[in-house]
Amino acid sequence: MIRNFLIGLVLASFVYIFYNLYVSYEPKTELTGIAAHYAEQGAKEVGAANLVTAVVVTYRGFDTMGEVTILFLTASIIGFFLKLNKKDEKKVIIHKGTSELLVTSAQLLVPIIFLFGVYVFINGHLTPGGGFQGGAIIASGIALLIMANPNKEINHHAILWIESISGIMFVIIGLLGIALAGGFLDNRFISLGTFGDLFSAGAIPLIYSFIGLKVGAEISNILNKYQKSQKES
Amino acid sequence: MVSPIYIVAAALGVGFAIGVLGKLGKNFSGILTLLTLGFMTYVSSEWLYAFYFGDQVSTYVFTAGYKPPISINLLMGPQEAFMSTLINVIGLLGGIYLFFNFGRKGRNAFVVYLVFIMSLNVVIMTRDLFNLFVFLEISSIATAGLILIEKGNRAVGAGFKYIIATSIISSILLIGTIFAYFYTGSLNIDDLVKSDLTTTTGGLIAVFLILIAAILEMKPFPANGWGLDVYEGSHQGFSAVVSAATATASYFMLYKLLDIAGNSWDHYIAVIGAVTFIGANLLGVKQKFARRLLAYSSIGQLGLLMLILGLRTYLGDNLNYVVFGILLTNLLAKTGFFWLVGIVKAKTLKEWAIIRRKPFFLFLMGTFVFALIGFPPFPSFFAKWTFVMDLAANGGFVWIAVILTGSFLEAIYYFRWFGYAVKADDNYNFSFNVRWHKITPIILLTALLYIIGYLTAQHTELGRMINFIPLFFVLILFALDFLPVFIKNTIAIIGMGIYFYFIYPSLSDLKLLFEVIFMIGGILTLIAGYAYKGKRSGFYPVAILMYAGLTGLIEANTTLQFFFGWELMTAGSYFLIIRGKRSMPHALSYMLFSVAGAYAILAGISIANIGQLTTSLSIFNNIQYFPQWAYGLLLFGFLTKTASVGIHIWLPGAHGEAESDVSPMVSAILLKAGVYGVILALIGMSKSQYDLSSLTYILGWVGALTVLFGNISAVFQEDAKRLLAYSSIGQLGYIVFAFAIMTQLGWLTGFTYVINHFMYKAVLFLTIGAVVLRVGTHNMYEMGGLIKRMPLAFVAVLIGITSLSGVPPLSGFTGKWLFYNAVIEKGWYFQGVIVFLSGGVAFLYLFRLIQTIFLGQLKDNHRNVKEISIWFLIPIYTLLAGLMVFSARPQWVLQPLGDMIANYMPQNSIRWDGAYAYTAIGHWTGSGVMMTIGSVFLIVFLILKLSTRKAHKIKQFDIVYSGERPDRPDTTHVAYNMYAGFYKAVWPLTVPLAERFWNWMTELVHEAAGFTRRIYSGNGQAYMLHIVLYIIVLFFITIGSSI
Amino acid sequence: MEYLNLGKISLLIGFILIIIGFWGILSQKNIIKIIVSFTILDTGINILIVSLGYIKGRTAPIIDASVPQLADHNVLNSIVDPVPQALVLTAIVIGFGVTALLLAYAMKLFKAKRTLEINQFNDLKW
Amino acid sequence: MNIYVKLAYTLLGFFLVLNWGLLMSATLRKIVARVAGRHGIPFYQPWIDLLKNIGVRTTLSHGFMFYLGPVFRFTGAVGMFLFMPALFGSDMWSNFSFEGDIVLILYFQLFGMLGMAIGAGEGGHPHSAIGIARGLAQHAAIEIPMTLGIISLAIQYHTLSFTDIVAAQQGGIANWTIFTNPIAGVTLLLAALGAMGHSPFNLVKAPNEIPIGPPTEYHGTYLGVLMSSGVVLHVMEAALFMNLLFGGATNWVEFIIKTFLINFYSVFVGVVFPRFKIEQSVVWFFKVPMALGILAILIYSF
Repeated sequence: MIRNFLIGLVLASFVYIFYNLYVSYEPKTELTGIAAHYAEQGAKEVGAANLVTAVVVTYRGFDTMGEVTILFLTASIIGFFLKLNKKDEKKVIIHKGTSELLVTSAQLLVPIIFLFGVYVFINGHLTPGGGFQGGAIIASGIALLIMANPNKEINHHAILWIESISGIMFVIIGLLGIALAGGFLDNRFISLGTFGDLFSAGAIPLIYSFIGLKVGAEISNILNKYQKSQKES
Repeated sequence: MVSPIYIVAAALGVGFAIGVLGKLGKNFSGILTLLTLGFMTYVSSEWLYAFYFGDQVSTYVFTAGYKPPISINLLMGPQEAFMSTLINVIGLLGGIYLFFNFGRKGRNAFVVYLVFIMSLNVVIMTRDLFNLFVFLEISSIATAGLILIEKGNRAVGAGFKYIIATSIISSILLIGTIFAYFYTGSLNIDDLVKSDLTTTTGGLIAVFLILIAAILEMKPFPANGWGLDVYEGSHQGFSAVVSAATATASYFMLYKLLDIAGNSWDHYIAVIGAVTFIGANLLGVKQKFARRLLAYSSIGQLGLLMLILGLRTYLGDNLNYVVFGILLTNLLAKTGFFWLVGIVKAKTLKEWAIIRRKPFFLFLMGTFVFALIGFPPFPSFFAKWTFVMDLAANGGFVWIAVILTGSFLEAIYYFRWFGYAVKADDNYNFSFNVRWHKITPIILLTALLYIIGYLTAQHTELGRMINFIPLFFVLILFALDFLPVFIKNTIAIIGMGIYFYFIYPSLSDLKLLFEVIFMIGGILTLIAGYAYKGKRSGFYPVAILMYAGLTGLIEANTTLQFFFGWELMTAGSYFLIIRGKRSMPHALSYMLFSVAGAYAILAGISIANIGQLTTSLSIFNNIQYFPQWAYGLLLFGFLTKTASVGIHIWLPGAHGEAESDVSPMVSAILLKAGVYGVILALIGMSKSQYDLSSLTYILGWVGALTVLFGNISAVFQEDAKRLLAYSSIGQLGYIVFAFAIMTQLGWLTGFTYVINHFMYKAVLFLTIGAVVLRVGTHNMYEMGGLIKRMPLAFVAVLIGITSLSGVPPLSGFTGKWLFYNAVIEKGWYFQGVIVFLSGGVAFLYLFRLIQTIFLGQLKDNHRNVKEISIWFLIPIYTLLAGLMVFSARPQWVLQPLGDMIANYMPQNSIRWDGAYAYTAIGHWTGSGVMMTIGSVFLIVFLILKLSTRKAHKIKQFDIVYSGERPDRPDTTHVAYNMYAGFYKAVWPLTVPLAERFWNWMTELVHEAAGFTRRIYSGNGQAYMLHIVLYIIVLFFITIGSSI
Repeated sequence: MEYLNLGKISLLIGFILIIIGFWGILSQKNIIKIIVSFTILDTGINILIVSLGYIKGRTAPIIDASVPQLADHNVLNSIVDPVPQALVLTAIVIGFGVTALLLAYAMKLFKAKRTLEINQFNDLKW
Repeated sequence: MNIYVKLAYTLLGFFLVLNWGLLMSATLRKIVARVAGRHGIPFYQPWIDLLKNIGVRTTLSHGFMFYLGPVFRFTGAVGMFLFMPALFGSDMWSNFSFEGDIVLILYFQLFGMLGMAIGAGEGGHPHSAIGIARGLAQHAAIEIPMTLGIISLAIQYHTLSFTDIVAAQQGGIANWTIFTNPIAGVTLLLAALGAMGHSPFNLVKAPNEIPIGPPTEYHGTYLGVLMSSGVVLHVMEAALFMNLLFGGATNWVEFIIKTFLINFYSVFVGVVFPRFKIEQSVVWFFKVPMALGILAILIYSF
């Protein structure tokens, strides 16, 4: 009873706080602060048509490195959290087959989904999308695979290698930024190229590709762990 | 200089690489991780070194090649370097400690740990709000993962609570961040600080949300159940890292973000910190489990840090010194403590008795306990000192009270715990094993604690003046602890002798008198130590520690030196007292009263310090502000050591249960430290321009009542050493009363008692202690007739009690005579009457002491006991010789003393004419009386001798007994409840009101803690409710009204 | 529609989702439901972030030829704020990470006590 | 004055006091006996007892402290005599009072008591210990009115010296302290009842239950020494109150009359009142005597 009352009180108070925020909110009419700088100088400085990508990969690249780390961290934690003991590892659980429709469409769609994912992160500096989105799309393909065939063993080692190598490459590119350009994660150590081209915006496509691979691998890894954890007794 | 960005790059690079390289083996991953942590430590410590020993200036690190706020930047300044070095060092040592725990979980655990430490580094260094959020999340997720290296469901539950709680907090932070960005157009913290964010309602709420999130990260009481569970539930190796490294990062995050709101939040932060500090420590008092206790303590430390941060305006430039001192100590000691818990694996505090199976571990634990409570020579001692001094200088008296109260609560549970470790029954069948990788980090931390403590002292002008030589001597004795007692005793005596020889020329008057009591008394009581066999492990370092403190008191020229000596003395005496067989509870209450007293002294000094240009001890003579409070607090502090009535309850047990040669040390010698303090305060009061007579009047009554109480209680003791202990209370009452009179005569009386009590109480305690060693019991009714077996001991006690009772011609009468004159001259008749009446009561217990032990019927089981050890007899008879000289020639001592006192008390109220003393109302000659009585005694003795030649001794049972022989000595010996009749008359005076009061207070604290801690129901959802309620309450308190 | 421009509406929706999220977190007993409530809360915050970057009548911050103004490189006056969009990306990823972890925890908790009632997991208290 | 002459006079004075003490104790015992309807002892009985006791050859001892007990006791008695001026205004009979003042006497009373107590204790007889325990308890209670009264006097005369106090009381009965400071006087007289050790305050030696108390084990010469110290102490206790309250004595006749009357007063009270138990006597001193004593100081402290 007291608990419900307190919850009510909390929610009412939050409503009050948010109401105040809402009332004091004046919709923006023009860009201010750093946003204005990005809008005016972003294309020139970074060379990416997609300004969000410019912000994500370069200006706030350090954040992005943190994001990648979070995914990596989660995958690692789940890795040892849901780790199976040796007995369970060898156990084989045969699931019932799933519907024919799913199996067939998976066979058809998964390569396309993978391709699409790659497209999304390679073109991250030009069009909506990027490494995270691309990676997520790839992982959704893996998810589809697992759903279509619950007994499928994902190649664990491949995921690991992709994840590891792309992560290291991300860091190395970041360090190259220090060595060859203005600072950590500076994309300008590769020439910016022609604005709007696929191979433009310096290291951004490179970075985004590695991010895409890494994110895809990590999410797949997590999915893999969840799948395997069913064996736990 | 290696750029700090390499800390991130190295950690991530290695972390990602281990994914593949980990195939080479777990140990390979582990070593790679440790190397990386080592590299990170190297980078940050290189910066730290450059800041402190070079002229390095703060450096910004830009990412992506753009200047902030366009891109994210990191700042490496002195504070950042310090904090990140701390984190990395703890991280590295923690990595070593947890090496195999991680290993069992596979290489991923190493990766998570590495990333965890890295993220804390970034939290410290980053100057971008959103980046802060991201890396805070990384650290939270990593924490939630690392909790799981501990097996079992408890860790899983704790981790879950942790992650949902931190998710809520980070949601709040995120909402605040995005609105802050919306209103300012920047995410850079420096920009936000410069902006006028708080002028708009929305901005105000955004700032509130950001700050409340930062505050909640500091686990404020009571919205911190999740934090407690993390400390308790996760592996202790990791709890240590959370307690140290995460706390450091959280503190620094709050420190950075606080600037956004300017100074307007300082007050709230201080209050939140205060509530947390006191609340957590209060609940700790009730705690029985070691892990949970440390959890409460860790929360308490966070509260203290918040408190300090909130009070930064009081501290000014000293903020960093204080924070570093407290943070360093807590970090190192708490980490070590957690790791110790991880090794010892005893669940309840009582089970910690097993730790003393390995004495070195006890030493480590002791180091941590004393460091956490803020004893010298650890950094927190100096930090706390500076903190309190600065607070007082700016009028923050309430805050001083808060800090000292919280610290006191903390002392309660730490010393109780430590007491269990030293003395609780160890009858457990489990034991603990030690592996090198677990103990090495702890040893390193301990060494760091001592080294940094020393460096902290050297950091300030005042600290550099402290004499560390006695402390080094103590450390040497620690190192030599494996030697047999004979050698160590000789080393200790020679060491003290040499020290006294060198210090002697520099002292005079008051200082000389007390130094003689401390040092010569110390050497004499140490001689008795030769009677012990074996190693007497741990005795010499702590005994010398006490004497180091005592001599430190004497040598002190500044208030800091004085307090330093005072605390060392307290620590040393605590260890001495707790050595007794049943001393555990008494040592605890001794320590608690001592700590409370020390805090009162600290507060008193801080008030005295206000407006002073000097830090010398002479500020006591010239207290400018609130002199009543300053002197009152100082006196209260000193009176805890002299065991005045009401705050005496620690003494009987502490002195009574101590070892035979420790009792005289702590009674005859140690109590004089309190007297020395009282004298210093009173000298100050005599020179003060204010009228402080009401204070001395109260002091006089306290002294008088102490005499009455001590003496009456002593009468009804069955335990010989407790009897002497109560007698000490009474005697100290005389001394306090005499000094409170504040006249030349009064002080002369006081000094006479100081000297007398030193000699006869040392004699009595040494003798009785030696007798106890022989007969194996403290209970007087189990002894009797020992005069036949140990006549030399009997003579010593006879002279001792005659002197104590004040019967002429021995020196006790000197004190009584002076007393009468002083009291009548002063006009304190009623107090005086109470004191004199108590003198009559003293006869009862003194007679009981000698009658029931030495006279009456010898017990069957004592028929073959030997005379007390020669090693006790040597100091006893040396002191007796001194006593006799003082009795026969009191003028030798009293005349120079009178001249000395004339410096402070100019009334020339006693006149000496050779051996004759004259006051306005009386006259007396010590030598003459001695001569007269001696001659009469001799003549009568000779006459009797002539008339009863050849008197031969008859057997024990040949007494007039209704024509029968008594069958057993036990039934014929009048000893048990000897003063039953007197008890019927005076029992109302023996009601232990003080004990009841303190018991009641203890109950109150425990009940309060027991009631309050029910909020920690263990339900994660309830904890989330606490968090949001906390936010709401704080919202309405802070900015709710201004919207 | 002066009072209800798109920014305000989405802001409001964000707030409502946040409140719902809090309600779920505080009152639901089932751990899975609590986790779902967390995702609702996260979604609310994400909507909040995006809506704060919204400027009426402007286009996405991608410079291509499809919008005339952008082609003229008059970028400043034609796009919405790119920063919140970048931030929201990060926030989503973090939300994903936390949720994944929470689910793993939920699995372990269920294995431990065969229940998902949150008030059953109070081994550590007082 | 030559120290040897002084010593000779002092010895003579002591001899006088000893004999007067013996005579007085015989007289008082006779009075008590007559009140009880008995015939009582002849007045020379104490001399006979003393000579008999000393004459009996004793060869037994419980140990050296037992042996020293009577020595302490006798030294205490002699000291009491020595440190108090016997006659006022006489250099010859002032004894060694220049060596100390009232405080010395107050504490010196205990010298004999303590030594005796310890000596008796070595005898190992339970009655000794019981008697001493009672005696000490009662003494602690007597201290209250005693100290209060003496402090009141000290305030009144602003001295602690016997000679000065007696000097201040010269010049007529009206100058005696008992009239100039009656409250303190009464207080001290009540204390005197206890100090003299007659009934109702004679539980220390309570003849019925613990025959003669502390000296139970003493016999022969020891008892003789104890007896002589006892009579001397009786006289000197009386002399103490005489000096404090009744103007002292300027010649031996006055000394004898006054000490006799003071002793008679305490015996008189003892004849009338039965013996107190120890807790009763202690509590008794906490009541009226203490109240009076406080009053005696109060009137001088304002």
